[in-house]
Amino acid sequence: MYSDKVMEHFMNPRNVGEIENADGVGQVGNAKCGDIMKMYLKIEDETIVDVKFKTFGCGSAIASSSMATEMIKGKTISEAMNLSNKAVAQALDGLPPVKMHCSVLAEQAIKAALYDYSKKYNKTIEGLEDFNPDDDAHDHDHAEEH
Amino acid sequence: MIRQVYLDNAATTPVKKQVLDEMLPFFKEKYGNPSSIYRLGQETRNAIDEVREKVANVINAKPREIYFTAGGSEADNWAIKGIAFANKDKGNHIITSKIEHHGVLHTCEYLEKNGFEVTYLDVDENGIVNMEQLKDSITDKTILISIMFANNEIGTIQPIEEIGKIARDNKVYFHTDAVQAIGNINIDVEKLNIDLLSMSAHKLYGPKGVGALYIKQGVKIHPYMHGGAQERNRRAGTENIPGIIGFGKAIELAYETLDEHNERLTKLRDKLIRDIKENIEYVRLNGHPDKRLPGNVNFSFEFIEGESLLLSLDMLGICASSGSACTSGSLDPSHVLLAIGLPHEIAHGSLRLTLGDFNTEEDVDYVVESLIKVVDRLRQMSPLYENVKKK
Amino acid sequence: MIRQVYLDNAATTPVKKQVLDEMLPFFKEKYGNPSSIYRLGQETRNAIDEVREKVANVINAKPREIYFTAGGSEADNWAIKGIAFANKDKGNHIITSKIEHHGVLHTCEYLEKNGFEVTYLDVDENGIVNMEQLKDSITDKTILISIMFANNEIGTIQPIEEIGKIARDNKVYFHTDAVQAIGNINIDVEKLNIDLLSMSAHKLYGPKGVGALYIKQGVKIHPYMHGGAQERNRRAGTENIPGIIGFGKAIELAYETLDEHNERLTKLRDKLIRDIKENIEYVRLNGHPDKRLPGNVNFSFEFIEGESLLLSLDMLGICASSGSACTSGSLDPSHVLLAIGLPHEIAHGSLRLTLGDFNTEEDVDYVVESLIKVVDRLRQMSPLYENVKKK
Ligand SMILES: Cc1ncc(COP(=O)(O)O)c(C=O)c1O
Ligand SMILES: Cc1ncc(COP(=O)(O)O)c(C=O)c1O
Ligand code: FES
Ligand code: FES
Repeated sequence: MYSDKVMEHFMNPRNVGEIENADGVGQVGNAKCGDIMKMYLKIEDETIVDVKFKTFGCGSAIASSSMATEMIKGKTISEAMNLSNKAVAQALDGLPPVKMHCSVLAEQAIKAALYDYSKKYNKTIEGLEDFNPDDDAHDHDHAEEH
Repeated sequence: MIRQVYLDNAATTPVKKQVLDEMLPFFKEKYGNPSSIYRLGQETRNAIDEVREKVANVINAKPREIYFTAGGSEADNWAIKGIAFANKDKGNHIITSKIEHHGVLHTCEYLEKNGFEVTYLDVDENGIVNMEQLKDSITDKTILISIMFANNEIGTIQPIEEIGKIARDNKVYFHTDAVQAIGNINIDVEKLNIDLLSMSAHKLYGPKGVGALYIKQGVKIHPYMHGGAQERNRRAGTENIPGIIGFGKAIELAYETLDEHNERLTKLRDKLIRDIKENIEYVRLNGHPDKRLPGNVNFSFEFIEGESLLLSLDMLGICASSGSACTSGSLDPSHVLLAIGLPHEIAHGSLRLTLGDFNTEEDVDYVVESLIKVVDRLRQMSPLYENVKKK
Repeated sequence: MIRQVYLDNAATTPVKKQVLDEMLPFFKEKYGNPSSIYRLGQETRNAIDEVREKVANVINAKPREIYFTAGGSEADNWAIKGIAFANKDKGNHIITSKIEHHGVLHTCEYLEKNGFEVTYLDVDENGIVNMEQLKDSITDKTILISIMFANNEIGTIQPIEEIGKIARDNKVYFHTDAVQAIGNINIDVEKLNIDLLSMSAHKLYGPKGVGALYIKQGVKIHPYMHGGAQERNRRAGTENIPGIIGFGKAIELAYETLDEHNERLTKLRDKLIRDIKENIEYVRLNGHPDKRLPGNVNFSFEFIEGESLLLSLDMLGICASSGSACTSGSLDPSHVLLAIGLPHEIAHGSLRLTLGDFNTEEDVDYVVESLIKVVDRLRQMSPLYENVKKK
């Protein structure tokens, strides 16, 4: 069902944990739906110098969190803003169609953490003008017809 | 190689050697079509009629009341649609429960779209159907009560005799999905007043793709498969001979060793339950404490999600199942766990471990040991657990 | 021991060794439920999806258009009821032929009792469906044409491409029961414009109790079995894994060796036809002289009755089948033989001999030799023959 890459990130997730006094924290998802993703960012000079996550969710949610954190670590804010869920899924050698939303969650968690950062430090981040951290990003994608 | 521990015997079981051995001659040598009059055909006809007798004896029915099907789902579909369409002049109301297998539930939903009304009975926190609600739901339009014998997820065994009595007193047909019960429980359809009963071979060490529906003589029901005259004109299609033979051997073995099987599994089950409770905190046993299938264990592990639990166990060679919807990418977790009142987030973190005849005490020890590690690792990753620790 | 000659390959076939060998690991070792996420389950899921691809390739369909069933009868029932109930808002008229298998005919009769109208097309003396009548029967209420690819009794092959074209031109769904055709004929569902096609494994040296329905993408059809999410939510029930694997191997073998198989059987068939005609008088070949399945021989022997013919042949080790109703204790002989215009008394005396991959030229010689004796003996006993001789 899952690629070796997904399983590898699931079994050995990178960047698990919390950051004390993080510059930005974002949480998306809903325990009711079985998935919550929480991201912590440490930002210096517009650059993400550290990132950690905690995830309650399925294998692909955990693997997506792990991969997404790896992909933005050391990158600038605008580079992180450009990370799409498709890029995360691709970096994992693909996700099953019904699991694509787990990668959406990862993209949304990063945006939520950046949004928190922008509020905390009173900065504007291009692309977050219309961002609503309370939006339910959770549109489970049924690729199969019923 | 890592240890392999199969703990998903409620999903399906391996075929036992004695069962396969019995099936083998029917593929290449005894392949005659039972509808043929030559000896090669009569031979297979006699062979399946012997199985019919065996199955009938096990549940105290008559051989002519046993109809072979392609499995439990077909038996459920046939029983419910067959009764509904054949008795719609009498009424259009069906009563079932919220914790039925999808084979029953989705069939009832289909009927709802086609002019029938269905009452889905509540269950209590242990999964026992509400008897008062059952009695109150019966109207003069009620034609069928369909309540499963034992639940596939939480193992709860229903008060079937009581339900049978209510059905009889109200002159309503009573169907029970006994797919999980057969091979674990002594069943007497006469005593329990059962009119229709679904079985499946692959849950009791028989082959996949074969099962049976018991239909009490005199019950008014439509055929489900139209065509040839097989199964007394009620279920067309060339018979799955090797499958039926395997089913026969499997059910025979199961009932020859029933007491032994139940004693062994109950002991393993209770050890597994005890060891999990003693070694892992924030857990909840789902299902009835003792009115429960001998091999069924179902726990919720708070703060973690079922699929990641399953995947982690799989990496350690353990096969299990969960009530999480994440395994299928849908939103709602198991309807059974919701019906017994679990909140969504707890239902998502549930794990079903079902023991079978091939499991040992060492398997149980290995699973508990593995669970301790896996649950801890996943909780360390969980933002929900973080909050608990902080309190 | 007497020679054993199996000449009822249209009724069912033995499972080939290579087929059984492929199935065996799936009983005791690879027994995982394909709906499970652990590797033991994913392994069987992949295995059946490979078969899905094989079957799709053979008929030039997409893998997602292949749905496994419990055999040909289920495929026929599903196709016809599924289309009927899903499209009843569009119309309630179905067109089929008088020579369909009972899996189609009895399903249509069931629908007639439930608000549908069915036209049963005539066939000519060779069993070919009347094309003019087909065109004339189509109304704006017609939702389905169901015409079999090749007939099981007389072997006649229908002009499927022409029928497909008529269906397409009139925007009516086209189902074909290809249970007898699969393994004998190259089929391209795209080219032939087929929307639904029924198959069964046990007619091509695969196991009994498994088959498939091809459903073209976009066709509006109800599921037949409600329950679990198997087969893309359209056919519930734990998959018959070993059966599906066997079906896959059988269809693969059949199409790898199709030309060889057809050449061999056609030669044997034509020899059998010639030898019977040359050695026995008052006989009539039923079915089309050349648009005919490679293994099918169907003769009427005047003045005698089918069952006594079969029993006599059985005593000589020969398995065959007849169009006589006496085998089933009913009064009317085969509906197919009546439809091609045979008088009742001739239809009663008909014999079907269907050759398969295990038959040899010696088998044919033995059968002809035996038939000469048996037919003569029965005619000597027949009051009808007496009259003829007197003339
Ligand atoms: C309670 C119950 N009913 C019905 C079924 C369906 O049986 P089958 O898979 O043989 O169609 C199952 C198992 O899948 C079951 O556990
Ligand atoms: C033309 C035809 N259709 C359907 C069937 C039914 O197939 P099954 O026996 O697999 O249900 C048969 C054979 O019995 C057949 O010959
Ligand atoms: S977290 Fe629910 S499907 Fe991924
Ligand atoms: S002669 Fe006996 S059934 Fe026809």
